Amino acid sequence: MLHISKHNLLSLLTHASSSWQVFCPSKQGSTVNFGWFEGTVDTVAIPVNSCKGAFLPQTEELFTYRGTPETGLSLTGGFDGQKPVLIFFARPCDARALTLLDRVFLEGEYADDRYRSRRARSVVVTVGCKSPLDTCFCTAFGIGPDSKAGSDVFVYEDETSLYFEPLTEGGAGFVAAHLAYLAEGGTPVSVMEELRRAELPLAGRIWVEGMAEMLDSMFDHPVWEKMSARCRGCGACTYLCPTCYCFSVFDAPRGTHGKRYRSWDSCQFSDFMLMAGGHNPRPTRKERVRQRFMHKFNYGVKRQGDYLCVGCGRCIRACSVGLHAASALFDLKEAGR
Amino acid sequence: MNDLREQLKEAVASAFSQGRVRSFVCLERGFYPFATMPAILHSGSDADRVEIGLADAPLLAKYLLDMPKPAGIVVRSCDALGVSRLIRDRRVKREDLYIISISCPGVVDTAKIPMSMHRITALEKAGDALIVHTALGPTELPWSSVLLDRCLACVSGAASTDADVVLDDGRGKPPAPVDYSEIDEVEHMAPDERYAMWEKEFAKCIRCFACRNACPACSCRKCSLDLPEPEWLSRAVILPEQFMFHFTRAYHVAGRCVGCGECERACPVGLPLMKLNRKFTRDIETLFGVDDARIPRDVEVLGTFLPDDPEEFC
Amino acid sequence: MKALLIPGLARIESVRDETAAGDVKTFTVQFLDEKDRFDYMPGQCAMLSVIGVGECMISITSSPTRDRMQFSVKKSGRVTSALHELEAGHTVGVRGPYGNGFAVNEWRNKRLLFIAGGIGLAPLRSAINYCLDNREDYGPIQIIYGARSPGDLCFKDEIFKNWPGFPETQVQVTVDKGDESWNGPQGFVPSFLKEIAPSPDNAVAVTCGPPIMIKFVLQALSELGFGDEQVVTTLELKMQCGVGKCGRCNIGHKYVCVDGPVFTLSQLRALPAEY
Amino acid sequence: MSLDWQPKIVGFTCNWCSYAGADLAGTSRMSYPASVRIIRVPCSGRINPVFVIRAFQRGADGVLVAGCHPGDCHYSTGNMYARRRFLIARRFMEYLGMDPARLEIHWISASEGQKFQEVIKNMTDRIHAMGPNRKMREIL
Repeated sequence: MLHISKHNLLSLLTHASSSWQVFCPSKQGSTVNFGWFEGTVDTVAIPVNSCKGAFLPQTEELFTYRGTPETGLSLTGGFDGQKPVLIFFARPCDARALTLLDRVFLEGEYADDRYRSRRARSVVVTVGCKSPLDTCFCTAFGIGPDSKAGSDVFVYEDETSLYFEPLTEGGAGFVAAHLAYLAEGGTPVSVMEELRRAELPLAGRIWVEGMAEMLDSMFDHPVWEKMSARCRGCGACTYLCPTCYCFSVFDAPRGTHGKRYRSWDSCQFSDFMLMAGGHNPRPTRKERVRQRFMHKFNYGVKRQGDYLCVGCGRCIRACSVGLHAASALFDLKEAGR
Repeated sequence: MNDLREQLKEAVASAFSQGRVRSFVCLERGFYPFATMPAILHSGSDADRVEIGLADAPLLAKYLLDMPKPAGIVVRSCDALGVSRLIRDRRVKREDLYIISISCPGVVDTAKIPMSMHRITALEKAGDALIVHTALGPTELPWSSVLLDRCLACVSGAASTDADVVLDDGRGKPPAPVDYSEIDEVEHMAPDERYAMWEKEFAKCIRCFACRNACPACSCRKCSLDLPEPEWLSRAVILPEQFMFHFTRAYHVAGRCVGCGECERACPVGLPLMKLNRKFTRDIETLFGVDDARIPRDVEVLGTFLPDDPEEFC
Repeated sequence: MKALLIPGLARIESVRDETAAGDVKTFTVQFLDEKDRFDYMPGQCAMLSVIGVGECMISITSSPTRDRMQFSVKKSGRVTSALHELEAGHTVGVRGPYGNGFAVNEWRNKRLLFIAGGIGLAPLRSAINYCLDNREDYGPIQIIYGARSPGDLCFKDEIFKNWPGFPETQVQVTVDKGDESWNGPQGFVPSFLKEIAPSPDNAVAVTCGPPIMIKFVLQALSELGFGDEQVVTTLELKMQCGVGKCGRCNIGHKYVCVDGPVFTLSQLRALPAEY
Repeated sequence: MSLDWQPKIVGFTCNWCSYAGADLAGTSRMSYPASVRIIRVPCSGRINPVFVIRAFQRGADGVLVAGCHPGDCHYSTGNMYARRRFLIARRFMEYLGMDPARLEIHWISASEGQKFQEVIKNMTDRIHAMGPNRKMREIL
């Protein structure tokens, strides 16, 4: 297998960044976050945010306009010619989450042109998870430390080196373009074995089998009231979630010109569904928390054919009051018995 | 510690049985058995769920806003300041509250337990140490090395006296003065360096409003930042708007921040929000001769003035 | 590939005040660039932009059988208020068509009952004109319409002059409270409907209006013997994208923007009551 | 920076003193740089420091806040509150990395047309020397 010494990783990425937009984890102040490569990379920590921002940026311009409705308008806002995206060091949960986002943005009658153009030529390099955190429960969703779904290259990490296993044509292309940095030989057998054996401490407590069907009859269950009582109504869980994708569209007028943007939005915000006339179908935190988890564990299954959760545990780390996918799955299971 | 918990359970149960409260906010065991989370109780029979909160204990004051009154609350001294804040901001009435104050030895921040010690099964305080139980056996860490940042500027570990029931086991953490050296560091930077530092920090902000929603001084029913019109803050998460947001948030709580640090604890991306809040706190203390600006007062620092306030403008 | 969220620019050809209070206006628009023009079916919607203010989802009130696209808009929020400020010759953005529209092909040879309140006639108007323009394909058409006051009635030319002139077409209008000029029926739409008591035989009932009206109309229809499959309504929820991506307008796992806005009552009964 | 670059200064002036002072400068034909755009507010106590940030965001190179002299407020004490606020707000802006020289606060009475003229002249010169503000600035 082709491999690279960890010392040389930075030079590989620096080289890669001339023809790719590299999205990787790096230390930012007190945390490790995914972001565009700026000369540093952190291959150890699991970033607090997900890599969805590489394809669905938190804020992006849809167009710039000049003029006014009264005097006439012109819109400009082409979107092309960008370098392809390289996700460098997704985790198996991240890679799998991208395949779920693909179902939302690429399938059906309306594909999203911006998402598609970023995603089309992207390469996702995923590293096997040797030390899952206390918050990891990907195995509940059929993912594991060595899962390859959604990845173009899979990387095995031992003490000194990273071993590259290309999985797709795109992945092979990426590896081929960086042969100068890679040495031939060796198979990280023990790492492979370690990944197969890696245990997730939460695995025994989380159970999703039959959850979607069970929730069909739980829309009016009192458990939602109980779960949502502690919710603070912020959007941390949704913004850091690798499979949440809701957005809003808004204008920023500046006299006779301006922009239209789209930005992430969160179903946990009170005005998410507030209509012009003042009607709000989800007026309290109960409805909003229910929407979040029903979307993940019931609506998503009906619409996208799978749970919209990959067990990455980011909401567990994000929530300051312990209301997250794992606690929800646990509470719902108890309530649905 | 257990004694305190037993006393607390009893006090909560009797608040219900005496008809003093219709609801009670306290901590209960979280999804992770060693951490706690907020619980809103509606009957005395739930009092068994009450926990003291050794680790990752959220502050509870703000839950009072939406609870059926009269409402009960269990507070540590830092949380008591938040309650006091809400009372002075006329969000809740003191006579609608039933306050049980407890002493507090500090609260563990599980994020400060080294990664290598994960797979925690239980946490235990033993004297000046935290014992972390994992599958591999117990490890001792110095108590002071694992406390939440807010405990490092503890207003008082003793139970607050403005309470209907005071439960103090005498093991409260000694108060610690606010350490302003972090503020000094920032002030000593060159302006461009300072700007670059904040730019980098604010670039991480995802605008989830966890800080605002956790803050006992941010208690408006409808935040002006959520209004589409006038648009004080656009939804665009771009740097100028990040400065706008963080300036507005910090300025809005200037003179009212109780220093509880719950904003910083709630921030999922680790922004040093107290570095912003404390800058105001310190300037208010030095410019207006206020002693410990964290303590809520009947008259807001920025809701009043003195004729001989410093005159820098001409 | 067509950009998903970018509107085409259109010129407002005319603006017509529908109501005495001026809170409902009908805008006739023409795309500036032929490539932005789109075909649509009755009951479908489009995202209407006042560039610099925002977008909102508005049902297309014109029938595809007529040559100009029209939107009737009630002034209620930020965008619709801005739209009301615009005049003929001004520019708006339009993208669409969105939503499923009415199943006009399944309605062939059936008796059609349209029940609308206030601005709720706007989406039905598209279907009504479509069916009238293909008159021979459909059975008798009965239109029951109500508004708060005579001044609040929309499309007066059509309800009083044009539509009743078609064969086998009946228009019955009520107002909650009349004035000195009004000598027609008074009362709420649901009770008016019960008085008229149309037969459910081989009929489809299509209703749109304020939520409270819809609620009681649905009750009245089932009292009259209409089955859930025979009753059709069109819904409105907050929308940002119109294409099932922004995650906002869902009722259960259905999105109003792509799976609706038109639902049969039996479809609605299978969904959580969160709208 | 081009040679003929002129700074943009947003001046928030209170209705009763400073705006009148600016007016007096005008009617007395005292010339001052056209760099200043005046926004009249009822009282310096109305000026939320957030306005200042917004001005910088939307292209101001300098911001002037002006009100009645302490003791002379039309509403008796509005400017005293403003003084407290801007004492801390300006320090905070500096803490975030803004150059405090870009925000000036002055007490200008209705009779001080000349003072208004001097303030604008001096401020324009200083900011001209500093160059355009790029911090917190929106590119749109």
